[in-house]
Amino acid sequence: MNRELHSFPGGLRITTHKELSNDKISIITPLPDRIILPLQQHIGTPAEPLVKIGDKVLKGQIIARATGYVSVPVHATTSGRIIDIGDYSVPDSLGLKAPCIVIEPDGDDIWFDIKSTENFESVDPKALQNVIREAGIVGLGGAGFPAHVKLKEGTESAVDTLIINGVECEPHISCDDRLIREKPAYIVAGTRMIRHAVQAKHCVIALEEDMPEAFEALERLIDDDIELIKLPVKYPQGGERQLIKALTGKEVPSGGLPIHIGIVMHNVGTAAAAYRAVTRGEPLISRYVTVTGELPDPRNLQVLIGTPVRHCADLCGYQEKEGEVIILGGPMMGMHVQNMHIPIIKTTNCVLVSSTFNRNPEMPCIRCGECVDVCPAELLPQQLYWHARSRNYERLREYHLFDCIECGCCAYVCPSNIRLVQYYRKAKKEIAQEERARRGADHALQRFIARNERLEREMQEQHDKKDGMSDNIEQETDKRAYIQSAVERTKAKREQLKKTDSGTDE
Amino acid sequence: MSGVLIILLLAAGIGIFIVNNKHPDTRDQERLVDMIDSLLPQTQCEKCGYSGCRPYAEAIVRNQADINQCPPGGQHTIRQLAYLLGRDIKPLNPAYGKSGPKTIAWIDEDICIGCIKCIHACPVDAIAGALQQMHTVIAELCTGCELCIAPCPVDCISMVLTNRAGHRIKLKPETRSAQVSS
Amino acid sequence: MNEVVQISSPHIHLTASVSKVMRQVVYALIPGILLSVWIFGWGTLIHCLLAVFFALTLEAIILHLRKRPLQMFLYDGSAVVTALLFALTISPFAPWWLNLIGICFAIVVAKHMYGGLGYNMFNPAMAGYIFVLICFPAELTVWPLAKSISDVHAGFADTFSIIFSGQSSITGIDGLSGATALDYMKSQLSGMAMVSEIRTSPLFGSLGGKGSEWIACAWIAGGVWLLLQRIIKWQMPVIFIATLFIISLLFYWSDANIYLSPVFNLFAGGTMLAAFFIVTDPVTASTTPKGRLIYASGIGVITYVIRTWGGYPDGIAFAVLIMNASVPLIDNCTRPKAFGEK
Amino acid sequence: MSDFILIIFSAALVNNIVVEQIIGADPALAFMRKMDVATGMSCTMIILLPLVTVCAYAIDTFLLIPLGLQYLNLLVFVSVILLLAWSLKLWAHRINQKLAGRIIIFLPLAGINTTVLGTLLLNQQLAHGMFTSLAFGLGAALGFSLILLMLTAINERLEVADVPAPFRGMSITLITLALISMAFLGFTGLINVK
Repeated sequence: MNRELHSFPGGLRITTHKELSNDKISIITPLPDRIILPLQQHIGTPAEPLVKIGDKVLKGQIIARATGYVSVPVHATTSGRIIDIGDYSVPDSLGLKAPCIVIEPDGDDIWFDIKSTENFESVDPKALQNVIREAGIVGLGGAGFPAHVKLKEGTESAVDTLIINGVECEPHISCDDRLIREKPAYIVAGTRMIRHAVQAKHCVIALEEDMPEAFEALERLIDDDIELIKLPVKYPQGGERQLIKALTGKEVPSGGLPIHIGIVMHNVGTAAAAYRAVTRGEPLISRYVTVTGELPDPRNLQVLIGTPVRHCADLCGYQEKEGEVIILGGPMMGMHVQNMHIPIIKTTNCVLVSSTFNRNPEMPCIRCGECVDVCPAELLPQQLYWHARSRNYERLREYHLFDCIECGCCAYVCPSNIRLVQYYRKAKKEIAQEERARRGADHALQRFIARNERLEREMQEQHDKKDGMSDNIEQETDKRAYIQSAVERTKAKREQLKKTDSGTDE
Repeated sequence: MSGVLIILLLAAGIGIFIVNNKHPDTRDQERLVDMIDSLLPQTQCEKCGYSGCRPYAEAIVRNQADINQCPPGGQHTIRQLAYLLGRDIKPLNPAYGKSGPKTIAWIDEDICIGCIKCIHACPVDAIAGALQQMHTVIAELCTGCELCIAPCPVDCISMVLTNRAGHRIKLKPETRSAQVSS
Repeated sequence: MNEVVQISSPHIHLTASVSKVMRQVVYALIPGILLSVWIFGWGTLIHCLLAVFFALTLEAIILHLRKRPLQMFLYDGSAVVTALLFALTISPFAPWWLNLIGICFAIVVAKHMYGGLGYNMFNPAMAGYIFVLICFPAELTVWPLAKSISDVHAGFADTFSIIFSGQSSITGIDGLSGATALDYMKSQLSGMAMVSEIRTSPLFGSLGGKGSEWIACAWIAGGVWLLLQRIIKWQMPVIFIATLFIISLLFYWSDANIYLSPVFNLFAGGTMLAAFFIVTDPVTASTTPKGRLIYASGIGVITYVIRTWGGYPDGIAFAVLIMNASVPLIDNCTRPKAFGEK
Repeated sequence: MSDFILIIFSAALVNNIVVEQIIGADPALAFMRKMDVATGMSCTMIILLPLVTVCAYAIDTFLLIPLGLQYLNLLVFVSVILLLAWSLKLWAHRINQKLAGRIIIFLPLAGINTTVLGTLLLNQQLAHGMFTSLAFGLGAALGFSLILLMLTAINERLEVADVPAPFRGMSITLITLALISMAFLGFTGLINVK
């Protein structure tokens, strides 16, 4: 408990509004009418369906398997029948649709045959990683990076510190707070399990000062092996790089990963899920979600993954009103969603109903430099803004656009109301696109050169074989006749096609 | 007298200067062509009026072509070329075509007669097939140069939009026939 | 700005706005303006009102020509701040057309040709001031004498007629006006007089120019209020003042007879107005932390150089413009290391 | 020594070759499109100008004037610039590989611009000595580089500014140049070096 604390640069002190939801006991959400499970709820390649429409599935059964290394399987979250596999709206900032598996629950909620791993300490760390992967566990903090990848990195190089991140820095969200208060034992056991899986020397659980009850709950359970740290409230302390800086004083190198400085970080939710997966054999099928904002009864819910957002909001007395928006995630980084039929996925931590979103028009930037002072990544948000607007990608890279964590601090303080983060997102997307185009162009160039070489070679060969000329001419006439007849045939066919087309139209 | 001498000396000096400067200059030009070529989209579409991207780059260096003749690259390429060459940014010259979202060629396999004419036309060997067999465009390799459209005797090739991953967006039959007829 | 407003994170926002910032700057200027009126007569107030009127009219015309939303930009208050700063730098007895020309240059050339609020490279008020200073140097050197120096005072009507017709009912305008303290000091110094001799002139008070030293105090008060309101950052005024102080202290120590004392340097001319209201203008200042340091100290150095050896009595406006022009370069060279780049 | 420094300051700031003497304006406007071009050009000028000024001064005083050939000075100066630029181009890489890489491309360009010739002529008019010629050349080069770099950075910022259409591009750059020269007027009377 004598760890020297540091502070990360920039950051904000925002009113947290956590009192809206963090005092009430979480309730288990009743089964919805249908469960929509997107095949991609994580960063990486989407899973591949293993079931057909009409199949019966049981709770916890794998219905889509992982493809590739950076991917996790999807499990049925309740027992029922598959009624559709197709494109549905998913949490996506552009409102796009993505492939999903839809289950109609039968109401029995029967568990699939699951088996637990007793006494994890005797299990090989690698086997433990496999168990965690098969349970479909991803980072529950928000990004949704498959957990086993981080664990594997841990076994491949020496891990000095394992940090369990309980810092819920975003305003309004209290699901981790509630989870710790209600299930501290899961977290402590899960922490020990992950520590075993990565073979870490030190282990820290970090919380913020505004969750004293959670702190006490954990304090009662831990021994000397785990440090429990309370940090002053500051946004965005829950960011991976920021928390590492705050706890260890080390900075993750730009473009690098925490493991490069010997640190692995997991969310408390991930730790709890790992515990359940290992000791009980339960895959990741439910999570804590905060439903808060302008609702009659804001609170935390334990939600089956795939439950529509609307179902959760109804439980808290949500009534549709004009001028309100639904935000998935917190007010700083969450995304605005168009409709409420989208499902809660593994990375959804909060459903926020708000009418006080930023509606004011954008004024020109007055270069006040407030954004520079609050940027936790020590970037120059303003310069990035200018270069993003002039699409000067070279400069954007030079100014480290890709180190931006999109925390929204700059846009929050901007007196001109500029949606800075939106510009950065757009620029990042465009740069990625350009890089892809560049790669394509390089590839095309290679093929063009190869073809030219081939043509030259063929020309040379033809030159050498002047004797077989007469044969060639014959062949050529044959070919021409064939093409001519084929053209005739197609014309006739196309006429026919047109007729049938117009016939069906009528 | 001394004036004449000095002028002669200077003339000799400048003569040597000019003769010696020739070689580095061609090397510099070569490098500039490489730099321009690396900015072009490499579709090899010949829309600029030259037989490929590199010939166009050479023409720019020789000051025979302007920087706004590349429709596939569009405004973005023009901007980059302007930065590189220190010229003004100008709009795309409409005489060479319009720029739009990336499209790729798509062969209507019901109509294709397998004449391999398009295969010969494709600058990047992105069409697979053999004589009297169905042809198909390999979507990942197609640069959208449109060079295969003109040679097709049955007009079975059309340009279609691609999605983010570079795959064809499926169109409904009506729009498809509309595209074919246009 | 031209795109459709889209709902995007973050969804909450601090309640700061450009117009609020500008309003507070105007409030901070008020005590200084009132004190100027008390000491130098009604001229300052007349010029302030005139300048604000001209600035708003021009701003409206140009916004209309550029087809920009009139209301949004007219109420942002930046034109008012520019107008007040300009009016405070020119002589209270300056003719009205000088005011108009200066404001014209400030709003039209220095501000709107560059794209309006937020895009201007140069501080509009300073650009306007330099323009009229270079074109009409004679009109700007005549300042009214402070209340405690001369017995004759121009009333409201007299000042009004001086500004609008150039004539006054009071016989002998010379009895009313004279050179500013800095100007007088400069001309006397070039006449080989000693600083200590010159300081005996009734033009000088204990700190700076008589009368104007109290106005400088009012600027400090306004500036401190702005600092407390977190409208401006402390770094720039402090570094500017410190640079000017240290340089003048060094030269003062080397020869107190020909170099002005640091305190006089700080309280004479527009030093304090510049320190809190002009150097801190965010639009034209550097934005990187290190850049701000270079920017403010650069202004300090150039101000001292021009004041001491240059041909113009006060160099702040020139110094500000020169540093304004260097800001993009400074910003380019002082990019801080990003998180994790060290 | 103090003369040396004063002349550098005078040439760089008070009588800046771009904003006060106009002759440097054209090259400065030509090279301000890109930062790396501008820095390369600045490096080249800082190396080339003092060298050329001294050489031209020497040729002028020790060759042309004794021979009574002042009427040839323009021709000789141009040739001297070209020859120096060329030999520098050939020899630069032997002195410093890294620097040579930067300046080699710009040497021919630096050889044929008005700033260099203008500096030589100004220097001739002021009738400096050998040592002061070096200072003058260095000062002029520094002044040119300062304004060139300033303009380049400003140009980058103006590109994103909401400049009204009629003023976009070169016109706003010229207005900026005018404002800078207005600001530099503040230095008048600072140093009176003859």
